[in-house]
Amino acid sequence: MAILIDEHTRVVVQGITGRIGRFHTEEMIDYGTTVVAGVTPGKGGEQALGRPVFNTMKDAVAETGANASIVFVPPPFAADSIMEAADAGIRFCVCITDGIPMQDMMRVKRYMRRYRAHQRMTLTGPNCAGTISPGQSLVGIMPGHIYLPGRVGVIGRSGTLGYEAASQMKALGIGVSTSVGIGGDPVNGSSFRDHLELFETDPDTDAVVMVGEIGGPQEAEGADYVRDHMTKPVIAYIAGLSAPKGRKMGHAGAIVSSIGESAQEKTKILAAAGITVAADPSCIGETVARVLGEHARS
Amino acid sequence: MAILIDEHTRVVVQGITGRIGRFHTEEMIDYGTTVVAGVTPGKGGEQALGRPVFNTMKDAVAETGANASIVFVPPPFAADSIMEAADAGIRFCVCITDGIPMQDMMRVKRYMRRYRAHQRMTLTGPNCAGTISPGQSLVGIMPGHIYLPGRVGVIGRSGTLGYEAASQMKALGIGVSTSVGIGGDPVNGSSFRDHLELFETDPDTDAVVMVGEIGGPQEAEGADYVRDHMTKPVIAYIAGLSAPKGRKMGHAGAIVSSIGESAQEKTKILAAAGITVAADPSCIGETVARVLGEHARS
Amino acid sequence: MDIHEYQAKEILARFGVPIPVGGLAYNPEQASYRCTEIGGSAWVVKAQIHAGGRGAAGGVKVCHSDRDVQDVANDMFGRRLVTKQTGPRGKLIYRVYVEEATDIARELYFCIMLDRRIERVCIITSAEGGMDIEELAATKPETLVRTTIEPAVGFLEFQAREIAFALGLEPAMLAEASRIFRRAYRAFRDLDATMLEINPLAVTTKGSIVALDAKMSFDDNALFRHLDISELRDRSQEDARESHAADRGLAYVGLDGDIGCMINGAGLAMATMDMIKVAGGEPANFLDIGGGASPERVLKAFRAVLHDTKVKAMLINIFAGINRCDWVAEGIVAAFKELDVKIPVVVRLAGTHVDLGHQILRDSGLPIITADSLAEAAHKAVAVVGTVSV
Amino acid sequence: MDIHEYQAKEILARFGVPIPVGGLAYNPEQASYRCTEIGGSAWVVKAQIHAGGRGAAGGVKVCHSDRDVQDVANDMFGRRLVTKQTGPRGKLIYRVYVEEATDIARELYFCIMLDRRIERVCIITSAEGGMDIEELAATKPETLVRTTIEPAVGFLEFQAREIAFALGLEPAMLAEASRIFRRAYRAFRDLDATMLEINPLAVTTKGSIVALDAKMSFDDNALFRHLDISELRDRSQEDARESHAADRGLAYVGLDGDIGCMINGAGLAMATMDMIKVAGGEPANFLDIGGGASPERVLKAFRAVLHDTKVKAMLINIFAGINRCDWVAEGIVAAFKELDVKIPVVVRLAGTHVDLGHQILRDSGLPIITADSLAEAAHKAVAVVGTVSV
Repeated sequence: MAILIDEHTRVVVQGITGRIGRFHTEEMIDYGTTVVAGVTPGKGGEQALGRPVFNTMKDAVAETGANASIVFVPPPFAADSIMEAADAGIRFCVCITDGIPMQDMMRVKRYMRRYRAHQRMTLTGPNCAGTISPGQSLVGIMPGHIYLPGRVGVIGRSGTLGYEAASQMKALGIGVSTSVGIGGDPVNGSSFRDHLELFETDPDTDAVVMVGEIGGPQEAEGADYVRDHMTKPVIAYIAGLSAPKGRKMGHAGAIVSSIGESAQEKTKILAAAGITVAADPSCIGETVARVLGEHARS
Repeated sequence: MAILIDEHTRVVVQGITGRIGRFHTEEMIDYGTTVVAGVTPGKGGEQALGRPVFNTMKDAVAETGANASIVFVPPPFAADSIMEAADAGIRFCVCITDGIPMQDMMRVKRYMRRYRAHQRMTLTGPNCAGTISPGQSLVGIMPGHIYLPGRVGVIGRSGTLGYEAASQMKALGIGVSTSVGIGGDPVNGSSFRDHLELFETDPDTDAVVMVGEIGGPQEAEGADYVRDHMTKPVIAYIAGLSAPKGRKMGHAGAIVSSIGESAQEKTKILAAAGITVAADPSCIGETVARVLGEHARS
Repeated sequence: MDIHEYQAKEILARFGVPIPVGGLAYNPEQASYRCTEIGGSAWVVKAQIHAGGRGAAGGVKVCHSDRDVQDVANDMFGRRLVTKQTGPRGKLIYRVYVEEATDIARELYFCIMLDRRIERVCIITSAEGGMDIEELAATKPETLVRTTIEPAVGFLEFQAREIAFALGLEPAMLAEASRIFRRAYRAFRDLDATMLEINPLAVTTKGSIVALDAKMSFDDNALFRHLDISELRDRSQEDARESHAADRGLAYVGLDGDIGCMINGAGLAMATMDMIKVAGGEPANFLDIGGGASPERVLKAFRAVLHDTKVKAMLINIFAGINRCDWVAEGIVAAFKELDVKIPVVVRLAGTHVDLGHQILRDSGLPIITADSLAEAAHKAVAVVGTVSV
Repeated sequence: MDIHEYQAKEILARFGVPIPVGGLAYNPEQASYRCTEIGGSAWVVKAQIHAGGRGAAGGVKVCHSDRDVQDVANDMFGRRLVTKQTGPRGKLIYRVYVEEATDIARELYFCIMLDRRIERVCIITSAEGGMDIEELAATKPETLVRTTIEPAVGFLEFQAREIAFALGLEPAMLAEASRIFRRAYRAFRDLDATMLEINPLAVTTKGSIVALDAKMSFDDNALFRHLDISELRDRSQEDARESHAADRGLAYVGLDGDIGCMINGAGLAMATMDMIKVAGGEPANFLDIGGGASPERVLKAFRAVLHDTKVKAMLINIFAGINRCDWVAEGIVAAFKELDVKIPVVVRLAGTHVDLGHQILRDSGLPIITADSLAEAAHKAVAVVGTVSV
């Protein structure tokens, strides 16, 4: 089954006619994702990569039954596009766009709260690599071939570090049920905790890998959830053990300033919650294999 | 028991040091209401009518355990005072102030939605006469002596028309469990429907009287609830049968413009929902008596 | 509070919504002078009154020379224009607005208002402008598009785009159209409007968008923070009786019957009027004297009611809560002394100090008819009017 | 993006927050002239650098004559001021701000920032101003008062009042104080700030309130809508290596080690740096070359890394998703040709077209050290640095 996306997911691409949108749409189609439409205001009626282009998300959903979307819209307009997706009834939205103002994202989150929890769209990102349920659907910009289909869930903030984790796992024959990129911005659509919940109830996931970073409270919140509610084993790695305090490391979210936000502190918090933390980034795969092995024996 | 307020209600008066606030506080105390404090920013530490005055609602609640408030603050500041009450943990707030801008009230309602439903403050008004549970507590500006304690709930938009209804009932020996004034403004804190729900589950209420007016959708919404959920008999009167369309009759809310908002139309909607509608304002009491009689016999 | 078309347009222009070039005139000469000022070869002369339906009633005329403009304006000034929204008395024209004629390709409908059902602002538009909303709703309901504004975030760009597409605007006009919609919304929100209607919102033959006609109403309760808007009030467009009463802090609505009413509380006032109707009479007004009815206030209310010469009898119904019946009775007695009250007056008092109130009325020796209930009061008032009119 | 104190104060003043009278100076003569302009008999000369802790470090001086101001300014100009926030290199002083001395009765602390835990803006205040927030949190945590802003409605009046009372302000100052708090919030919100700190917010002996020191940071992602703020950028206060890289669209953070890094993706970059540490080395920088790494971009990144003369070896770690390893390899080969690369370079490629990438590197005949895994790459880089430094 996987979480968030599977072979029934019907994707509309917001900003399909842009250079980047078009490129990744092609990649997604190649992977086997069911891309049903694109949206570019003013280009309704055209075709892109053999898919119909609509002026509005409402039109796209009404005509194609899309239930997921991916946003490649430039930063000044991206927040609006996310809200448009929510309003059109999209259930899962991946925002790739990097550089959305923080206040815009606060507005987006405020807006999404107008929907009742069970009708609310799940947003991942912005500034993320997307989500993949290997062998079923890829809604994002990751190289699909590095993920082996399997039974381990992955949640990560960073794109390429997530690839690193997936390829270490693949090298050891460990497959992924779904890999979710939540993005590196300080205010983002969904958190480790949100997806840990989904993985916990997913019958096709046996264990979960959290790939975190310095900065922000989301890893610690995830740890709370693991401690109090998770029955499945969780493995984690936190990047940034060598990062100096108060410096912004590429991701807007990765600034260490508050108490409990350094990689060392996070590692401690995670370990205290019963999560197995990989000692360094080269042994994420091995750690997952070890934990899966122990779990299988117990 | 009554609804909303009873002998355990501890009231703080927002704007206690103003002329009108002071006057009605005295009346409430005379009636037996437990007024525990007043709030006037900048007058914290003073006394008013033997009650301590605080600078903020949070202080007042912390020091006196108040759980209800009544707002006599002038229109430009009243919306802020309501939000302050909500933020301080007040569970029931009566806003007497008349003349609050509509957008301010929309903001208040937006603000109150930040609290989960079961923690949310119930607001009646603005521009209402208040609420009384006869013999227990009066949080408002009504003359207490016209209400006989009893087992009929009353919900009304207008102050004096509510008095008229209560006194017709008293003349026939019919008492009131709680009488709630919801106010005459287009955007108000709570509706007929909200209080119908409370009365339906109140073991000490046998029947409910709705005193409505032309304009707005609230009577029709109440009728929907009565039709679908009420087991107790409901009696109603709608004022404004003689009102011309499109004219504003004193209450900002009482403007007939949309379909289904005239008194005639509302009367029909209410009757269709199984509500007994009094033919004219002089026979509200008699109608209640008749319905109670029929109900007792059946 | 309502304002004139030209005032609404000036406000819209201030917020960046395009309007045709135009100018106001207080007399025919000014109107004709506006033509030179505006330039071009065709102008529209529009009577400025607080009511819609002006076109059908002859309040909007296209002219092709300044001479023509002067004649048309001359015909308009001083007339009372009767439209389907004014009532039979019509509204006085004492200002006209002259603007350049627009080459219209399409007429759209655009309106922002409060939806009381959901307590949110909504925007209603139609690709079929020009006719009014009631007519649109009746004849072309499928063209109406409704957008709800979430107060936490305001009017969003995608919503503005959705409207533009629903109106069938060309992609080339998309950006401009959504800007215009959002600016109009900003005017509505920033100025505490209760209604903003642009009808028609015109697409010109050159592909630009202009507000050809505009109507705005404002929240009276919010005028304290918009003094500039308060100043736009035009008393000539109001019922003289109502302005008179409002100036005295009374809520008054003039009606066509002959029984003058003075009641405390809007709901009770409406109920009393209903009761008069049930008893077979016709109320001359709605009058709510409000909460703290001092003798002075009662006197003012008397003046407001008697100001209407149609009134043949008066019904006073006071349910004293904050009030005290003795104060009200004193006010009534004082009014009889102060004013030359020639018509029958029926008084019903209830509530606080009702006995004392009755005592004062009795002791005054004045020919006041008292009643103990709402029904009795209405029936007595109707009865005395019957006597008077015969 | 950070700005100077005087710029933050000008912004606050524009939003109606009172600040002392003052003026900027680029040289000692200007500084002394400001005294005449400002008037009075005592002035404060404040070094303008992007860092706190200036007072303790000698960057803020009170003077009692214009001569004195000139001397103090003379001492400051051209110096690098080292405070506990600047790091050991300090920050260059090339502007000073001269302002009237304020008679302070009380110093308060006021700060607006994002609380990432609840994703809301919050306001933190303390009745004990003057010292910085870390010190306050450590020594007087009970004085810190925290107010959360509900984004749907903004900063409310009652919250501003609660803060004023919590700060122990007199009732007479209440209205003024809440106005100031709300204006500061408006500046924060309207300009997409990420932090606004007024410390101290001073109560003067005359009972008025002024922002004595102010610090603002802005959301880089929102600068597109605030061109005037973008213009306040002061490169003299930034790490030259970082500005250089940022101008080339690269995310670069300078560090103190000797292994230059070039990685795609922030998370992988941090992980690689962690791995270097695990292997016993020290990274010279954080450098994320981003998504679409064209050969040109790789060349630019090479330049940025080599710009730092401390770098003794380079580690390139690319996990190609959007990228293709062959492009990256071409970029590396081109950089070797274009630049005079004298230090050892370790390259780890993974992902799309990895074989092709390795092929290109091999075929180039360049002395490039390749690695198949992150661990191998880090260990090799550390090993070659060990060789070099001996």
